[in-house]
Amino acid sequence: MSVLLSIEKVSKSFGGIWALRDVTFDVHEGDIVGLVGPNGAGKTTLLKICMNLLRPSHGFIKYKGLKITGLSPHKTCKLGISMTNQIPRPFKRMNCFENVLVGCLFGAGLKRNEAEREAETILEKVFLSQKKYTIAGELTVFEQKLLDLAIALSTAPKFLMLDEPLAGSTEKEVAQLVSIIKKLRDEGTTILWVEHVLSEVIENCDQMIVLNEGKKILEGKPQEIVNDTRFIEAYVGEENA
Amino acid sequence: MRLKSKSIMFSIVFMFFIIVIPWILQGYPLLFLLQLAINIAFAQSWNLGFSYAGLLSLGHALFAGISGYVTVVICNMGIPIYISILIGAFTSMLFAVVVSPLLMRLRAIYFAIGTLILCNAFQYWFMHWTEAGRALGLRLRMYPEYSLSNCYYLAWIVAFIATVLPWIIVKSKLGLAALSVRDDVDRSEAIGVPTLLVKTIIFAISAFIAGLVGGVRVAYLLIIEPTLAFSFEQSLWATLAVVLGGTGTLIGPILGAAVITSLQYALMNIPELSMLITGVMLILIILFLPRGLISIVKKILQPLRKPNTHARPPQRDQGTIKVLSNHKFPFSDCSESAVKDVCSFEH
Amino acid sequence: MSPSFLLQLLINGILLGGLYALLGSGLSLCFGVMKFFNILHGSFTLLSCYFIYSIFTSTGLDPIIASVILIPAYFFVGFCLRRYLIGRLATLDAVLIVGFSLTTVLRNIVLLIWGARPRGVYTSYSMLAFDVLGGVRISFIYLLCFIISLVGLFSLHLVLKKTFLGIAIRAVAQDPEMSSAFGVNPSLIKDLTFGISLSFIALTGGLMSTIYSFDPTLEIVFLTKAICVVVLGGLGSVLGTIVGGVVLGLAECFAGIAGAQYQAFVGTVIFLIIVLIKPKGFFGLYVE
Amino acid sequence: MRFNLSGKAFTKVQAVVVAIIIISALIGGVAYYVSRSGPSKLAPDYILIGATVDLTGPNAFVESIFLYAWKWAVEKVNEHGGVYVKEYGKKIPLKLIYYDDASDVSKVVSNMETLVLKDNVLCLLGKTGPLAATATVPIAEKYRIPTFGLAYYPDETVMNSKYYWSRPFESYEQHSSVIFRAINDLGLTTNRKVAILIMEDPLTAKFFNYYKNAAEQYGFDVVYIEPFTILTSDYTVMITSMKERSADILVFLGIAPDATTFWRQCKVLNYRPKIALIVLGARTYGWIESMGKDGEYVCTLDFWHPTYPYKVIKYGATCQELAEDYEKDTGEKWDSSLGESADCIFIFADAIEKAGCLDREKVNEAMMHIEGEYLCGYLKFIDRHLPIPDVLMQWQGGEKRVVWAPPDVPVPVDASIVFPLPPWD
Repeated sequence: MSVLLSIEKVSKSFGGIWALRDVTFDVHEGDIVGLVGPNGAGKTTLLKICMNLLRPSHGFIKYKGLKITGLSPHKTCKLGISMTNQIPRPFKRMNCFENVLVGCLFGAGLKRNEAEREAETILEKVFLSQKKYTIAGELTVFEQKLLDLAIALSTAPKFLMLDEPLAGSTEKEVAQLVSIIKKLRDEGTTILWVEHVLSEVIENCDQMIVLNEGKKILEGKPQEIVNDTRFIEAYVGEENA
Repeated sequence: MRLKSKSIMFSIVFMFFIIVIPWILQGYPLLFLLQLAINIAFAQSWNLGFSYAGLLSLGHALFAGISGYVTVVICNMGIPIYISILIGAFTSMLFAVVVSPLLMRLRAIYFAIGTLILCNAFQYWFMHWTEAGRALGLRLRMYPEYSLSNCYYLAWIVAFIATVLPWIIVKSKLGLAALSVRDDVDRSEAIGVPTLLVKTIIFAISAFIAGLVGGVRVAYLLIIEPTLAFSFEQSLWATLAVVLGGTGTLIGPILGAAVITSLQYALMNIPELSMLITGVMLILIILFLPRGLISIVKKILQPLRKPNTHARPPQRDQGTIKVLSNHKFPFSDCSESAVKDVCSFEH
Repeated sequence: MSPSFLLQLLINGILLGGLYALLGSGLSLCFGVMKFFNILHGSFTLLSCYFIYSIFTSTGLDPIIASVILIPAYFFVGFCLRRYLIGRLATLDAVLIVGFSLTTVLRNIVLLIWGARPRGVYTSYSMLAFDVLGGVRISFIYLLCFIISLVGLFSLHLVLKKTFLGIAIRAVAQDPEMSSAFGVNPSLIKDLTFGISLSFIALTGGLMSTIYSFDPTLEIVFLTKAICVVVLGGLGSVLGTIVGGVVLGLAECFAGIAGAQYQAFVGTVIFLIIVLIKPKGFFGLYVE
Repeated sequence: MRFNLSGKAFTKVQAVVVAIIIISALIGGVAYYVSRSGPSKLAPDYILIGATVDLTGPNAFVESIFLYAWKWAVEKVNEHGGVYVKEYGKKIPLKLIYYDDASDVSKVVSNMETLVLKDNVLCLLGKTGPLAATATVPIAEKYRIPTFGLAYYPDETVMNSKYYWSRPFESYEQHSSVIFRAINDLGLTTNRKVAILIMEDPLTAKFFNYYKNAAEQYGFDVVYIEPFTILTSDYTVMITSMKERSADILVFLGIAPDATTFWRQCKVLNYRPKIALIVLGARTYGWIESMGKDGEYVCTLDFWHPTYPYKVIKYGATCQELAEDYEKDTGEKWDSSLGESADCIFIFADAIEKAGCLDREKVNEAMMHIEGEYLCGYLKFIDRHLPIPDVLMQWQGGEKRVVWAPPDVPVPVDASIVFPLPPWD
């Protein structure tokens, strides 16, 4: 499979503290790549850099062989890159349908009536059709999470970054989310999945990357990594995966 | 659907009255309505920027002022007043586009302070600009169409434009994008909305309407001078009208402007206390009616409306002010939104 | 342009800057901790001037002592104002509008009580001046105000850095939600901060009343000067406020060389440049 | 338009309370309007005089004094039954209607239009400040209503307006020479160096010329002349320059906060002119209050003093009485704008009586032929202008005293001029 996105020696410092140091890896088309690591490992920072919401101190990102670092986020989005947020960030004073419609119109660049149809499809995909006209701020936290995912999907992404989608969800909700993610993979979306809860990632991803203190410490098939001592070290006292 | 047709009917009846009034009444009532129209239009202009793109501008008078000066200069060259006002408004719009790249870097309260200071700087500049008449400003020639009823019609046309233009925008793709920008700039940027462009366009349209207001005001006052043109209080009265009426709606600013204008006229006869009473009343209204006067209207209209879930989405804004007396978190921070706005400040 | 003349300007600028720094400190604190643009700043400063005036004319109490007495009262007023009025408003625009309405109310109260006549406080030392080296002269009252300002600002700095309250204030400034998790009540801390901010206003008003003659229109001047200082120095930093104040003071004094008519404007110009180029000022927030 | 119905942030009681407040305000306004409109054609109860006053804005101090004097004068006229109007064959009392404008031009205009359109006043009392003059002239012209402006503004369109009487009392052109004439009367040949500081204001350029011309005309030498902005905080550069050029006579034109800061810095920098004229800034008793003994011996330019011997015999008004009443009613010291403000009403009353009817055009015509003794002196319109006596006043012993008056003016000079000023402390 061809390389869709490659991260080339990306470093990022915040006022002298290195959040990321020389991180390099590739994401292959059609894969689900799991990105794991303890708190403060720099996972979210990396996603923001991929989205061009942050500018790396060194290094760059290549997408389909082209350097995209330095583009504005909305142009990045139009290339087919999209992300969800750890804390859901829907547009709180708009209703669900409008929330998704914005992305369909601008991110995916659809015509008005096409966009409306697409928005409905997406809402259905994330089980929010019933809440079409509910104001986003009035949804439950989990519904907001779903909506956040829907917004990310509305831009018709080829490469989707999920920032801890499962954090704080009940088992039933986890199952619901995982089913959506699987469906997306089947549709051919490449996914970079940042997660704290390891079990689901290990079960579902094709490739796994471990970050610790801003550095990539491991890369490989999930089963190999789980047994690696360095991985266990990084997670000691953190998680009993 | 029924309510929609009702409000259209209501609007038509309202417009009919507005057109007919000068044939029946003369003098003072016209003066009041003229002032009302100007206030409505200015409030709508500010509302467009604030409620639909989150631009809390405290220097909105700047655009009315610039347009006012341009209108005077153009009209004094012998060009009809109507064209002068349009040229003035377009100049304001252009100016808004020019300053946008600088101002749009600032967010929330920083944007507010930035606009405020820009407006102040212009006031100072015009105070010392000899060609602009320094502190004395410029006088408009007595143009042939000048009469109270003509000014009245002009003001209402502008008020009409100021109400319809946001209405059209909100229904459009641009409006949707602007709303998303208002709610979360970074997120909307991340899903493909060119936020800078959207903000600039909304700001420019808002400036255009403010420009029309400035033009009409000078057409009626016949004079423009720096303290009037770039007055901080003017900007704040617009804010006041919108917040009082209810943000994010089209009726809100109209209600707010109506209340403020009536207050001004009703309290005219106790000049020593008028401002004091106005101030106290405004505080009370905001405390007890945090969603603005629009919530009273809604309350009154409630029995008229049948629940229908299949219609279009409800009015998208709930009004923004909440009293947090029964907030669910005991330690909660009361100006969370403000904190977030500031914390997400851009370099 | 002799060296002593330049030195004179320098000294005047720095002394003036101390006063400006004190004027800005209250606003800076408000902004840094509460992210709250206190539009009432000017009104309260002016009100303080008037209170000092009344105390001085009725009892003959020294204005600076009077302003120290006024501090607890202002603290209490600020605490209550934040707790029962401003703290109850959720959004920026509501706070702004209530602030504006209160400004109007306060201005009219001043007009009703004291009228519109310019007032002033004359003390035995308000016109004292003495020579220092090379023919440079220093005004006693400016020097006194400068020292009091520095003492005030330094104690604010100490409170913020050393005491539990200060740490709590900084924590709230940084992250209100997180601080509540550590047992700090952000709402209470903000009420206290507003009280402290108003205490500084009381002190500023006291010093201002001995230097300027004042009338009800001066509130907007106080407010714009304070905004200038705060934005020059960076919102919410004590050191920044001092730097902002001194820069403004020096700029105003030295602008006189170019022409007296530029003096009042130079602050706005610097301000505009700073806002547009480096919107966080010379120094950032407490958090940084 | 759709209405969202999720409003639940307020209770019915609150809604009702607010609704009642608003509705009562609206009804009150309308009711007032209805009750006021439609003045009867036959012998009105009052002759209405309208005024727009700044009670809450930057000019509140000056204009509240105007207002007091107007009210006082109206009362004086009404004590004598009012103004005799020939048309109705009886005396009709005056009534003053005034609105607050906070010096906001749009409010000035709307107040004036309201006064004309709603209250149907016979004549208008204008505003202070040149700006207000330019805003009021179009209204005076449009409604052909006699308007007595209190703004001194020597502009063609303002001066030549048929209906707007622009501050007829004062002429800074004429008064700017007072200080120089007073010094010349001392018979000195030295001390000819003049420094002039004038605040930035629409009239700055004109004032520059007046003072410069006056100085040159009376044989003085202007060594330093500089404009400054209102609320300048540091005058070191200016004071140092004046010191270097050893200016003997200082003319400072600025508002009170500026004047106090300036004078204080003069002391700090040890600059003591031989004589100082502080226009505007040192006018009020606030000057002595904030400057104490250091404010002594500063000269001011005023045009009225309670010791003036003039009176309006017809209505039994004297200068002494006006000042005393003012001090009694407000608890403030007298102010020199009382005299001319009260005169506005007396002049209007006389013009109405001369016209013999309540017709704006005729009253305006009659204004032209006003002549007689008023509180400010013996006044007569010459070229739309009422010259009043020039006097020079100086602060002495905490009081403002007349120290110089032209020989032909019967104003009592009750103190001699202190010249040169004693050194600081």
